[in-house]
Amino acid sequence: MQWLERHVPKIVLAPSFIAALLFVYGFIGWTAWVSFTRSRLLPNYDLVGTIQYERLFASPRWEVALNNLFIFGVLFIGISMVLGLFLAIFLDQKIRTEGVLRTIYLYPMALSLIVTGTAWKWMLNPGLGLEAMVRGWGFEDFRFDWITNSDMAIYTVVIAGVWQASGFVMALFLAGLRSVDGEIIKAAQVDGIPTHRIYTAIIIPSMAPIFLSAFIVLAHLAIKSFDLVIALTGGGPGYATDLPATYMYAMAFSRGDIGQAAASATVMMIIVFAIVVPYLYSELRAKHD
Amino acid sequence: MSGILDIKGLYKNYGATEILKDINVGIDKGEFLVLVGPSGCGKSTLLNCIAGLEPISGGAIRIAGQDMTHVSPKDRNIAMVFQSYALYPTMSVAKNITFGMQVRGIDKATQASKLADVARQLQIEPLLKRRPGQLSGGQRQRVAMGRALVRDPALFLFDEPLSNLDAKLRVEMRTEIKRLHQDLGASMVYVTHDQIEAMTLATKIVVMKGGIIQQIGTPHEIYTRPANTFVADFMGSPAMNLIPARATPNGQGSMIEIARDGAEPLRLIEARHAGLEGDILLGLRPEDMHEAATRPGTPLQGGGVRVDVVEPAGADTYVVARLGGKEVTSRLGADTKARTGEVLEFGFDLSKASYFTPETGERLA
Amino acid sequence: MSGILDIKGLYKNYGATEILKDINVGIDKGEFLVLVGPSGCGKSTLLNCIAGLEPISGGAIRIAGQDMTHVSPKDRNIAMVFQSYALYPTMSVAKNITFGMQVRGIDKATQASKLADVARQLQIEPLLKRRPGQLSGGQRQRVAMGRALVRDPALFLFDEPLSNLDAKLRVEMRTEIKRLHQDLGASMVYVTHDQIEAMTLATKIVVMKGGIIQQIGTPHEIYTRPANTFVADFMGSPAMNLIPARATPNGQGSMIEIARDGAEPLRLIEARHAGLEGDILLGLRPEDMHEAATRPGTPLQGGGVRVDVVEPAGADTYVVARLGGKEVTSRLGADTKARTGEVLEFGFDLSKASYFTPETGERLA
Amino acid sequence: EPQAEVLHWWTSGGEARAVSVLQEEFSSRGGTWTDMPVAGGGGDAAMTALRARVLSGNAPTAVQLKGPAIQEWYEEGVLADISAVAEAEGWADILPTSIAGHMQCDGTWCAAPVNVHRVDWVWANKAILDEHGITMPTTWDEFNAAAETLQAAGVTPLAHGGQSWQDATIFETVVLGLGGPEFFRAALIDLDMDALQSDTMKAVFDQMRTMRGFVDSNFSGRDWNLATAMVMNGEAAFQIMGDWAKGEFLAAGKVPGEDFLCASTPGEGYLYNVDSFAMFTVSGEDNIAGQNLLAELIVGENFQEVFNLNKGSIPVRNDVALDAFDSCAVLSSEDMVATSDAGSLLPSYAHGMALRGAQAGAITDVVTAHFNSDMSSDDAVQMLADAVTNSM
Amino acid sequence: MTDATYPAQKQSRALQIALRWGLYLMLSVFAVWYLMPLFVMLTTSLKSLEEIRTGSLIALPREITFDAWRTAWSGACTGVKCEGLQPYFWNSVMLAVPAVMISTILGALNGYVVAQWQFRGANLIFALILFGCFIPFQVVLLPMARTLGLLDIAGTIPGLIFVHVIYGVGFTTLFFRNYYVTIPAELTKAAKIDGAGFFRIFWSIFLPLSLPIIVVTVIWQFTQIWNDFLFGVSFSQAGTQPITVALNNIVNSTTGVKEYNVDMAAAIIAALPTLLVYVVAGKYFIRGLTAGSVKG
Ligand SMILES: Nc1ncnc2c1ncn2[C@@H]1O[C@H](COP(=O)(O)OP(=O)(O)OP(=O)(O)O)[C@@H](O)[C@H]1O
Ligand SMILES: Nc1ncnc2c1ncn2[C@@H]1O[C@H](COP(=O)(O)OP(=O)(O)OP(=O)(O)O)[C@@H](O)[C@H]1O
Ligand SMILES: [Mg+2]
Ligand SMILES: [Mg+2]
Repeated sequence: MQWLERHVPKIVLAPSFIAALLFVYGFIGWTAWVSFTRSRLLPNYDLVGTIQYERLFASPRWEVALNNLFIFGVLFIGISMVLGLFLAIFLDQKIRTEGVLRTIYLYPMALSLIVTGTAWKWMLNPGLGLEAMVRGWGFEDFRFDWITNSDMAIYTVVIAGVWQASGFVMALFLAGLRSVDGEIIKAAQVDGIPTHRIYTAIIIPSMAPIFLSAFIVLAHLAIKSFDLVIALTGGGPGYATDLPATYMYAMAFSRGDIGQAAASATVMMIIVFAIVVPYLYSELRAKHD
Repeated sequence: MSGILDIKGLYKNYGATEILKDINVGIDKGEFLVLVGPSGCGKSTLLNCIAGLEPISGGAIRIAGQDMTHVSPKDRNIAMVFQSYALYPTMSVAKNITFGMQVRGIDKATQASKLADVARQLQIEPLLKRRPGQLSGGQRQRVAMGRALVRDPALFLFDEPLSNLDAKLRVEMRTEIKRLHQDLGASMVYVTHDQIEAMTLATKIVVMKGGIIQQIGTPHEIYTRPANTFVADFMGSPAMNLIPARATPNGQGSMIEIARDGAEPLRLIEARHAGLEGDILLGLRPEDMHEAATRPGTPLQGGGVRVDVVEPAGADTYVVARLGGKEVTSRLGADTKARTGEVLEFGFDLSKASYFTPETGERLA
Repeated sequence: MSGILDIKGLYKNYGATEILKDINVGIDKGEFLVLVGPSGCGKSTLLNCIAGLEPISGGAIRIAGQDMTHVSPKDRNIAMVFQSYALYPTMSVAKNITFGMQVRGIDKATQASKLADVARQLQIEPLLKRRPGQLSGGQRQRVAMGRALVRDPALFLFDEPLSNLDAKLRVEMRTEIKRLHQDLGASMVYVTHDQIEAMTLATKIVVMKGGIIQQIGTPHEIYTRPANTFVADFMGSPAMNLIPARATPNGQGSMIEIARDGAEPLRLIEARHAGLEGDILLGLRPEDMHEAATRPGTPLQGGGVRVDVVEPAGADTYVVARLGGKEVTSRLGADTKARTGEVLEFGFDLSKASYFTPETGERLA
Repeated sequence: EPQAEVLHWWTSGGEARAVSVLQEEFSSRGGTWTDMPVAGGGGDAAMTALRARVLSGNAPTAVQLKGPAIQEWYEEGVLADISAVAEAEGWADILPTSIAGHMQCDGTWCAAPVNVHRVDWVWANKAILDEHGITMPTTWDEFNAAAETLQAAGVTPLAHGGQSWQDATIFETVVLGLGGPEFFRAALIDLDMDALQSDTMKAVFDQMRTMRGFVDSNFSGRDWNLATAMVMNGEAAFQIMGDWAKGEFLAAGKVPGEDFLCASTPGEGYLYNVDSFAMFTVSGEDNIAGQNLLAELIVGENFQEVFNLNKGSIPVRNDVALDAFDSCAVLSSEDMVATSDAGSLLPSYAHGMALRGAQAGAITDVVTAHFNSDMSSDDAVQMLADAVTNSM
Repeated sequence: MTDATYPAQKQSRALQIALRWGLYLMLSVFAVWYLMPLFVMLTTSLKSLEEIRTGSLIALPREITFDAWRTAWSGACTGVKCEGLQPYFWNSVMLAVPAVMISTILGALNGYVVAQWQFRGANLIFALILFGCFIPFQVVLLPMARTLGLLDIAGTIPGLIFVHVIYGVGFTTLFFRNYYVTIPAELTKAAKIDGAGFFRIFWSIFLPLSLPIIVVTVIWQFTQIWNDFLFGVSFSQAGTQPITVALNNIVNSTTGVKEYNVDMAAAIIAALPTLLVYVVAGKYFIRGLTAGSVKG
């Protein structure tokens, strides 16, 4: 009984931990293994060395995908965080219509991208959407044709991505804001701290854990953004907006080249590891002193 | 109209409950107002209203001559110590204290020197790098004090700032606050439940009960001439004895008759007041009931009463006896001869007595 | 070995800092142990260790005869009031108080009656439906008390449970706690910074400093025979005067010589102790320095000293003068004749004096 | 009693109605049809689901599969043998040989063909052509000339959607048109390195660059049907797209030959996209019976006719009467017979008939990258060779 | 003498009002931005196919028709059946509700352990679980298919629930842990003294404090699961396909005729339950749940 009681926390955590070991780390290991094989339509397990990685890094399309991941990742995470935070702070100002606005900011999450992508595609299309509309108002020189421009198209993906995810980040921050002790805010007010400083210096630092949540969610979305690209640009023009996730999917499922997909997945995991682990380390470390 | 703070007809409700009712009080520059009253009487709420942290339901608040009723807290130029400390959890102690200065753009050197000063005063120098979570209760309270003390506002608001400190530190802090008040001529509103703090610090005391001000006066006035039995009972520890008695006019003064257990009533002469008649409450502080033997020279009127309880407490001994059908406490010296069950000859100092009507508790004389 | 609580060689570190060092203390059933010490000395930490809320770094804790060092808090059969209240924010006051009983499966009727009892004692009946966020500081503290008082544990742990209450309520609560202690024979460990609380409640006082126990003893021992200058200084308010003096053997006793400003040294005879010699500190409580005129009969040794400050405080007046190069405070009656700048004839009651070495502060006699 | 769970990606409108014909027929023969439609990405999503199903040991009975993918799955050892049905029905006789080849794995029959889509179509708005005095081009030079005329007149010559498969569709028609059937076979079926790096291939990329100039500036990411709508609405003159585009015209009430014109893309040859069903190894008599029945019905005359009328494609069987079909379909059918005899009936690479996924994808990557940038034809050819090598 | 920034109240009052207006303006601008695609979708869904083909895509409908909505709900073909989204709706509900509940509860418990019952290695375990959030789903598809086959829940709703719980728990744990670390440890201490055990403390003290984060978690999980396509399409079979697969079947046919109005209506219909969750759950974004709990 005593023993059981002392170990309840561990027992509670155990299933998730074991599941993670099996279904995350086990599968990562599996993927790593497959990346050293010649698997095509279905996985096979005969090792052939690093040939898949050689192919991967010889592929110009993968290079584009990686570059895009960095552009997209940085902008998407950065903008969504900032926007989400600001919206949360704004909504926290005893706004009368909070419920409505919150739902409006959140709803993009609810819509399946396979269709919203179409709507965005139209809006971003210079001939149909915003450009045409603004020109229609008489601004003949207005140009907004990023989606047709190989160099700029990735930024339209950022726009749609931010549109979809920032609302959720807002909700996350809003929950965080609501957990901050009101007395402390009062103390700061009396201390003569202007509202913006109260947020930057007192509330936001105490929400550091919530930032971690937001970051992980956004990073996850950035890395796994698949629907977004497929629906909005289909990876185009050309493969200018390809991301590792779309690359991997294409390799694994439309091209029957599972070994190649596994190699790209492994590289992706390594990148994620390199970015997330230091952050996690510092974040979880700080809680201890 | 008062100089620094002027509260007119202030009301405050939480929902349907009235917490503060028709509060009118003001202080001049350099005054030290102490708010006292039973737990839950609205002291913190009043401070919050002054600070602008709670919207008020009626009335007006002027600070330094300007109407502040609708001004946001940060523009009221006040410093406040919260009963619940409200430290910034993510900042170090030093940062907690200097943050306000930093925001105000005070230069680094001044910040550092003020911080050093305050840390010394509050004896928290070794703690400056810690987070609030790593402090003891008293240490947190001192940091909260520090945050206010580095400021130089029009008005300080202190909500029980010393309640978690040990006696020694408390005395020292009290002295610091007093010094602050005197040297800088700072104006203060101070909530405390410590009588000594109230008495030694205040230039003006406000006694509240249930959101209503009972009496405003100097510590001496409040202590010696309480406006009603509530104030009499509340201020002073142990409380003023309120002894049921009968008064009859008697020449220039009145004769006060007090029932005694198992003996005939005690008869005392009140020489100062002539008008007393009928049932009254005689208010007498424990220290105004002496052991007749120890003070033979003084103009005390004596009487023997059987002692029920003798409670030694360091320098004093509290002796409880029954008078007028009630327990009456007297504060005697540590070397008192009083013994439980024996009759002790008391000396009553009626020159310090107060008189109240039993019905409303209002002061008669 | 003690009955209810027995702490042996307890150590507690936070990281590299030692907070508690070699704590050895125990209490028997029905004892009332009061922990005192300066802010940050480790009182709350010790309570937390006893409760099992903080892992200890060394030593052992036995409760009611059983080794509890590694037992979880809920199985230690203790009740605790936290300095920081730690109320459950989403529960009503009533629920806060009954939660523990409910968890322990006590039947509804008992719960209700206990709740009613406690609410009456603590005067929080009208608040039972409120949330903690809607309470004043003192009310919260009482709810925190209530949570402990409904329990019937082997040991109560109280961490400054009355610090936010006004004097009157405080006295009443003190009485309740005392009653609880006496009627139920409950065992208690109680942290307070209130001297009177410590003195009136304790059967045993532990004085701590910097995580080390300085003295364990009855209130009377602690007050009259402090083990070192720290305890002497710490207990009693105002503190014991520690007057630098020179002692020379003198027949059956010692002669104590104290420097005076602008007059020749004061010479007093300590009749009880013969062995005193050289530089010493004479410890004398303010109440043991009398105004010679008021106590002509007692065996006081007199001497005139010029008065520096006269500070009236209700029943008492504190008079500060310089002796042995230090400020010395005496507690005189409200009707003292002392006037600033004038010389007052003091009477010193050496029968109550303590003596310490100036170097280590240890008690000599 | 026969049972079949059928995984396919014919989900909407005409397609679904078409396949429901099969379902009805299947039911009327006492079978139980369990529908498992998964649309998206030209069958990518369905393939994903299929893989998961196969790996979890729960393969569907029949799966819409086509081209070399059939052989690939066969190599994984998961396809069933339906030779018994094929032989009983005499498929070898009624199917064009090149198409029959796709249905056979190591000499046994493992899939049943459903229809033939022709990919190399040019669709045109008749009114526009008439207005500018243009006839359907028969060579790419004619096409270019016509396009230039139109462009000068302010009409977008080519309606196109900038999605990689659409780019690839144009590309293969150009390869066929400029290089001829032999070249097409060498380059896009046999992946002959010389062919891929030949001057002809450079010319193909040059033509692609030219075509890029005929497209309006908003083409990127446009759905094929919106491009079709441009032709329909007179915003553009031509579209190169498989015969499913006809469905859009017909759905809008347009009449072939009157409102719009259809013609094969310049050059000889015929690029086909044959849909088919492969049968997966399943257990249970009911399922096997279902497989056989399904195979029989799919190639059966009735289904071939009704289905293809709905779908806009033409029957795989050469013995179905085409009376009910429109003029474009008739043209398609005639061409099929002719090219089949001439040996220029070729599988479409853009629609996964010619190559395995990895190679087809590698080529498409280069084609779409070239089309959407200002890459030179020399570079494109080099890249093409590299990509194909890398995909092996 | 007094602090540097001394106020000019009259002006500050006017400023306050101006700021307030600015705030509302800003919020509205963002609202418009967020609503734009919805506007396009709504208007399109109310147009006839004819109008879409011939008119501008981004314009108000000339004539409003609800046909597309009707078709999307009960008439659109998603294969041989033309019953719209309706039949798939319940699959999704039966899948999403338990999956959200299980993963939320697990996440809450895990977060509670990691934040308030630290044991050695707890943070490491947390980090390991967390890292699972990043595994690309495409990667897990094939091995998971095999696993489901072995567990004999391939193609079933429980199988789908299982998958969603496994890959959702990383997030739910993350959310709860990061919310719970901000709750003062004194509460746990007090409850331990009161005799409450692990689960009791969780149930009575922490859950009631968790409303906002439960909302966030439910929103996230419900959205993720409801909108999931990849798992839905891979691990279902005929009869257990969720609504996204149906939506995809309506929208994503390659060579069929595109009915944008039906597509858009279908997308909005498919999103309705999620929207409902947002509206209902949103009420529990309550401020100051910890008010009055501890001082300091
Ligand atoms: N988490 C922590 N990390 C490091 N030091 C700590 C931590 N918690 C407390 N301390 C330190 O331990 C010492 C003892 O703290 P404790 O709370 O026991 O003091 P206390 O005697 O109760 O004081 P007070 O009367 O002010 O409440 C203090 O100096 C405090 O700063
Ligand atoms: N949010 C609230 N809702 C309802 N009543 C409240 C609220 N906050 C405080 N109160 C009530 O208002 C009264 C005054 O509270 P206040 O905090 O001002 O008391 P106080 O005088 O500071 O008491 P203490 O000495 O105990 O701190 C109390 O009775 C309290 O219960
Ligand atoms: Mg208060
Ligand atoms: Mg403490």
